[in-house]
Amino acid sequence: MTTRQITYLEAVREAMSLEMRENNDVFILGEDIGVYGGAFGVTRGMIEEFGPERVRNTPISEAAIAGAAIGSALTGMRPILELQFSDFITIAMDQMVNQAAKTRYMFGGKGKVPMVLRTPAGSGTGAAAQHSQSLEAWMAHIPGLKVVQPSTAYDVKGLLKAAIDDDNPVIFYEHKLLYRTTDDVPEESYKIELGKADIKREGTDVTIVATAIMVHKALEAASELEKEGISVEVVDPRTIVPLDKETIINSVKKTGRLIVVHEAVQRGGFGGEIVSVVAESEAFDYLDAPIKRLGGKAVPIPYNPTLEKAAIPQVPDIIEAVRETVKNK
Amino acid sequence: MTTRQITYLEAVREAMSLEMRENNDVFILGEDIGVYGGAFGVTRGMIEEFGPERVRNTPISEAAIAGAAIGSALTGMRPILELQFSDFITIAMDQMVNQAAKTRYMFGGKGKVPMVLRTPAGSGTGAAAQHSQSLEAWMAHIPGLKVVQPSTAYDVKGLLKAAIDDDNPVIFYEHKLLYRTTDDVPEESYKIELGKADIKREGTDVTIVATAIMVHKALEAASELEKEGISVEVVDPRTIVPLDKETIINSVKKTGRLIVVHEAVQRGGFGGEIVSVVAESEAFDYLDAPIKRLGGKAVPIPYNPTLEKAAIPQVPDIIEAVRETVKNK
Amino acid sequence: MMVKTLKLPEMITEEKLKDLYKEMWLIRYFDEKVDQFFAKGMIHGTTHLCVGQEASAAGSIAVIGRKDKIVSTHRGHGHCISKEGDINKMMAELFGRETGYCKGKGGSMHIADVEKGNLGANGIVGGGLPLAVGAALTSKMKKEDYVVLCFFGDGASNEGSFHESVNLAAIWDLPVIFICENNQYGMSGPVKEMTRVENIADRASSYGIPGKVVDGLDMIEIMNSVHEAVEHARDGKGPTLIEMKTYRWKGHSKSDAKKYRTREEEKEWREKDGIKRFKETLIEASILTEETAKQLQDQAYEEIEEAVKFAENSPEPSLDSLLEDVYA
Amino acid sequence: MMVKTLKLPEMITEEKLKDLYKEMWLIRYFDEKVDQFFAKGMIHGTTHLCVGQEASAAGSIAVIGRKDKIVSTHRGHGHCISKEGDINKMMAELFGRETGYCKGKGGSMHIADVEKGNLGANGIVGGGLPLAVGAALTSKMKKEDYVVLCFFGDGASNEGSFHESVNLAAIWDLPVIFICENNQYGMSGPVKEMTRVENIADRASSYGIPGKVVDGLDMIEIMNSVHEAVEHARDGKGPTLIEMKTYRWKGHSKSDAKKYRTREEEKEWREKDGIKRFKETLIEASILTEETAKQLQDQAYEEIEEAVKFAENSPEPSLDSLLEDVYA
Ligand SMILES: Cc1ncc(C[n+]2csc(CCOP(=O)(O)OP(=O)(O)O)c2C)c(N)n1
Ligand SMILES: Cc1ncc(C[n+]2csc(CCOP(=O)(O)OP(=O)(O)O)c2C)c(N)n1
Ligand SMILES: [Mg+2]
Ligand SMILES: [Mg+2]
Repeated sequence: MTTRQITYLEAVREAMSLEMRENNDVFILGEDIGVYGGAFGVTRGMIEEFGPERVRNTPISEAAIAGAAIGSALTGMRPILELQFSDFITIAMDQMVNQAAKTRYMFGGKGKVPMVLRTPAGSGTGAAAQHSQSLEAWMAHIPGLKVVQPSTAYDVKGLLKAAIDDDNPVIFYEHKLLYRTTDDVPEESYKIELGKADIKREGTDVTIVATAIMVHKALEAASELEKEGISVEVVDPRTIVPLDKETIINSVKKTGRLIVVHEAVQRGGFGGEIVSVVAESEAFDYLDAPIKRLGGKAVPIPYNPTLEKAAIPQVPDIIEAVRETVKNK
Repeated sequence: MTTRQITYLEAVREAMSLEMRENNDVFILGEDIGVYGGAFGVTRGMIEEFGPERVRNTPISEAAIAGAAIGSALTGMRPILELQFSDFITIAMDQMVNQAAKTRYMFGGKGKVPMVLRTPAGSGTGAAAQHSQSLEAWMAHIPGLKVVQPSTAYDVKGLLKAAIDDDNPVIFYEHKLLYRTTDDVPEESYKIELGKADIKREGTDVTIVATAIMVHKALEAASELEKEGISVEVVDPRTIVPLDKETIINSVKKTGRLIVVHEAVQRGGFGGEIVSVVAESEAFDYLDAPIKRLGGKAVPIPYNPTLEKAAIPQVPDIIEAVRETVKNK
Repeated sequence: MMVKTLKLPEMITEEKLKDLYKEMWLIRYFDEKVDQFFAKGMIHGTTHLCVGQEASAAGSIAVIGRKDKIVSTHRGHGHCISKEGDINKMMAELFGRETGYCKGKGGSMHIADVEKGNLGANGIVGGGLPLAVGAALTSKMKKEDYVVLCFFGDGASNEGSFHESVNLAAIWDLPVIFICENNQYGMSGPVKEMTRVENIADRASSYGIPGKVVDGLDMIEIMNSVHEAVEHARDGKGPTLIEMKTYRWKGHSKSDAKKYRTREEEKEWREKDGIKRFKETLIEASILTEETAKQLQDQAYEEIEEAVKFAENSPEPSLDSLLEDVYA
Repeated sequence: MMVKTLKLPEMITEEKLKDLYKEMWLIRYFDEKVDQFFAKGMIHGTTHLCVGQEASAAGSIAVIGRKDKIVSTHRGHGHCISKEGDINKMMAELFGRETGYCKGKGGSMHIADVEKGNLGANGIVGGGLPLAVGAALTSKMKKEDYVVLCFFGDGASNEGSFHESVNLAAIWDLPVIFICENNQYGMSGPVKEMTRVENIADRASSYGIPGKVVDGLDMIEIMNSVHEAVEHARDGKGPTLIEMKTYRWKGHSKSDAKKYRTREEEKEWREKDGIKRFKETLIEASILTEETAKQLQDQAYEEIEEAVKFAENSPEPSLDSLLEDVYA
């Protein structure tokens, strides 16, 4: 396989383009995805290659465009819906939760909804409270949906292919601050199975389960902590539904300590699920210290950049949490 | 205080009526709440007493009626919004989450949104996947909202008064199957502070934290288990935001064992939060057994009554979970 | 045989007209039966009956073909029957049985027949409209040349999803026919209090598409209007909004004291019964006699009785099935 | 002094016209300044500038009073300034300072001035319309007799919230004036491709309320139209939908190559500049001279410069403030 460095953003585009070249049923719809290239430029150039029928600019009608994706999926297409900011799922919620997620079950196993809802999430761009949320926990709570949170360009490409190939509605969260990060990515198409965690760094003293951008912060913290002789294992679930419990539990059994880090508000965040999965498992008996969660503060994301950063976990917070967790090692 | 037996449903109505008699700023709006009396009959008779200006029948427009409540609250009213089924929050989600919850913070501490969104939740009526959900975890994840889940008529009356008096948006979940249950309720107005758990039964061997209808199932299980010599403490948080961590943690420190039970789907449910709060606290060191959660299965709520019951925790499930938890007592 | 005396779309033969007459009785008897079972507590949950509204379902669906699709509502038994629905599977579903359309998992509000082009009832008012747009998009993108009939109520026309969906279908010239079954009320909210417009169909002008008001109890008018809209859609000219003025004879759902309307009003509408009217039209056109009419009606009754037996004799779903069918 | 030569609502005095002229420059200079700061990376986040659209903000708000309220949008600096907004606090907010309208927590998209009746900009397209309905409901229920001007864009008119809100305001006869600032595009989507109607105002007919199309660069027409709608609302007759045809000179937000429109089109619209036109009208009516016009413009410039200084010299919010203001 030939690999080269491309950005996370380019990986999204490349994965979509490869699938669209292969399969006529795959198309994209969303606001301003045409000549504008989407709010973050992800689809730039795609309307030129695929035309306006397959790269469909929509009105600002999140409920209808979600429904249009679902209805088209139910009748044989494989739509990719670009939702301009993940916060706007609030408007498409009925369609995604009461329709897409439940259709197959309600129909007694008939019909399927092979669609991907791609959407940028997270804070860090100064867009404030209504454009910076991390609401993946909502979606993970809903049976019938799958939820993906890639942290690297390599993962993006393989996971997005898997999401498009999947016969179920998949919510694919892209972190805005990761769009410009680069990684070695093969030119060819490849697939990363949904539900397989990736150990992004091996270690022996403590397990950090981190998602999306927090994977990078955890890795940074781990490098720092290595200097202090603390060996951190960083597990990236990559998909929170399905969740690779086995990899997480095995890691905790090995290290005896667990810290869960996500950007989403800690209260009611998916971290609670991960903590519980471990606390309920055989890994409970291996725990040498209380589990810790690091998540967003219980505040809407503020505009001021200093406050904005303070609202979510940062590298020093992770370092401190690790130090405390391993202190009686 | 004179008390008498009234139903949970009557307690809702009585609390609203008392407040509406006291304060002209309080009014109700919602679908079919007029002569029809609301889908569950909660407002029956109220339009006759308060007239159509204060008991406002609305079109089927969940986003606009939520926004109308918020906008009126922001300008001096104290609306109570009846959302016909809690599943329909999916349509009002943007207004509740991006507007009501965040307005004050985004405005830098100016403006307030004193409103209550009352809504029936839960399964058991055969209304299937789109009318039976328990989505309180979504709301609890959002800073700026408060979330109440009363389990008895007595609690309903006091908590609803507190919710109406509160200067913040409060989501008030009523469980459909509890509407017909009765309790001793004082005639006078009284208030139960939001954020105070209630120990519904004292015990020494295991703590069950249960919400809404699960409080009753836990109490039933506790009575059964008493016969086996197992002493169960049942803690009812009553409000999940704010959460009375102290009462929960103290109970676990006393019993050394924790089971969390809710009807909502276990995956990503609020149970994870409660588990984490305990696992992160000093109670961790008191734990003599792994924590357990009992929540809804990861399925949409099915129609068939047998399947419907099987989709959520039942008394035998709780009994079994307790037995397992205390087995090495 | 083509129908001479009545102006009707070509595909509506005399045989079809007779079938339709029987179909209307199937719908009525089906829902009457369901009503009884609910009253007796023999069926769980809730249901929304379309007794009185048979014409809008039967007449609309009569003019589309097998490959065409429909999107239905919570009041959807009629739509399902008209779209070649299997009444055995429907009744079994209401009984929560394994042989039901949804294996007992969906109930009244989620009956669907994807293979036959019925994309399902919907428990969410206004929830089906966006889905219909999507189904029509597939037709266009895959050049499958089918149209989608999207049913919804007067109440639903005040949901945001109505607005977004009709607009989207309009700008993309999608082959959807939006059919508003205006039965004068939501659950209890009178359409006259819930909007300031005379006709829901007037809203078509907001989307630059044709709007038509149709007597929802007149089968002939229904068939012709929907047919015209279907042709318009097949020509690539996009959606039409058709409003059918009709009335539900029963309460909104299981328990409804109907305090929001008068008994006189109910009586007036009942007198306009769409089935009776269709019968008279067919007899006048010498397509039916009183006798054949009676036979068709009786056959319908028999078939519903059979469906009940089928349902009653069907097994309950296995407990294992609870966890199945969540993901494809 | 009352204005003789121009047909205008009574409250619009000559002094007010001069103030308005200056106000338009305040808006323009404010947003030009913000544009520069963004380009230099001196302001964080994003912003939506209303350069070119000054008239619809200034003209509309000119005809309401202090107790009346407005609901604004993401493109809201003009509305805020016109509703007696404090440009110091606005600029400080954009700089994320403690002295800003939102103590640095809101930024451009959340500036509000609840005391002055500005219920806030909104980051959600269409998010403000339901809130405006609620504010108008308070006016009616408490008999406070204020009206609410609810601004939104052409793009927002395709959101479900538009439909639900206008309908609700209509059936309750609420005193809201829905003002669609049609600047021809959403972020990039041309209104002509996103709807099939000629005018957004035509949608008024779906709600049984008056709809008006207004030249959004003509201050006189704007004031008269909004005034008429306000009177209508104060008379208890309910909402009006007014569409103002206008144009944004700048890109949608921070980074926009404007590939979706031509430079010729931009030029044409710029030539129709609402400020220039208003100046000409006022000079013709002998209310302004070139000289006084220049003075007012310069004063506006000065005030913006002062606002920048104020902002730059203001402190950052304390870290403690992060956790404050979530709950009342
Ligand atoms: C989003 C949503 N809101 C409310 C309801 C509750 N509900 C079910 S049917 C109904 C009335 C619908 O009226 P209409 O659209 O006119 O259909 P009809 O029942 O008259 O056939 C209501 C309010 C619902 N199911 N979904
Ligand atoms: C619900 C929602 N969808 C999409 C966006 C992203 N967005 C911000 S402004 C905008 C365009 C809005 O167009 P219009 O209403 O015409 O206002 P304009 O920007 O032209 O003033 C879009 C798509 C948003 N903020 N909210
Ligand atoms: Mg109706
Ligand atoms: Mg615009």
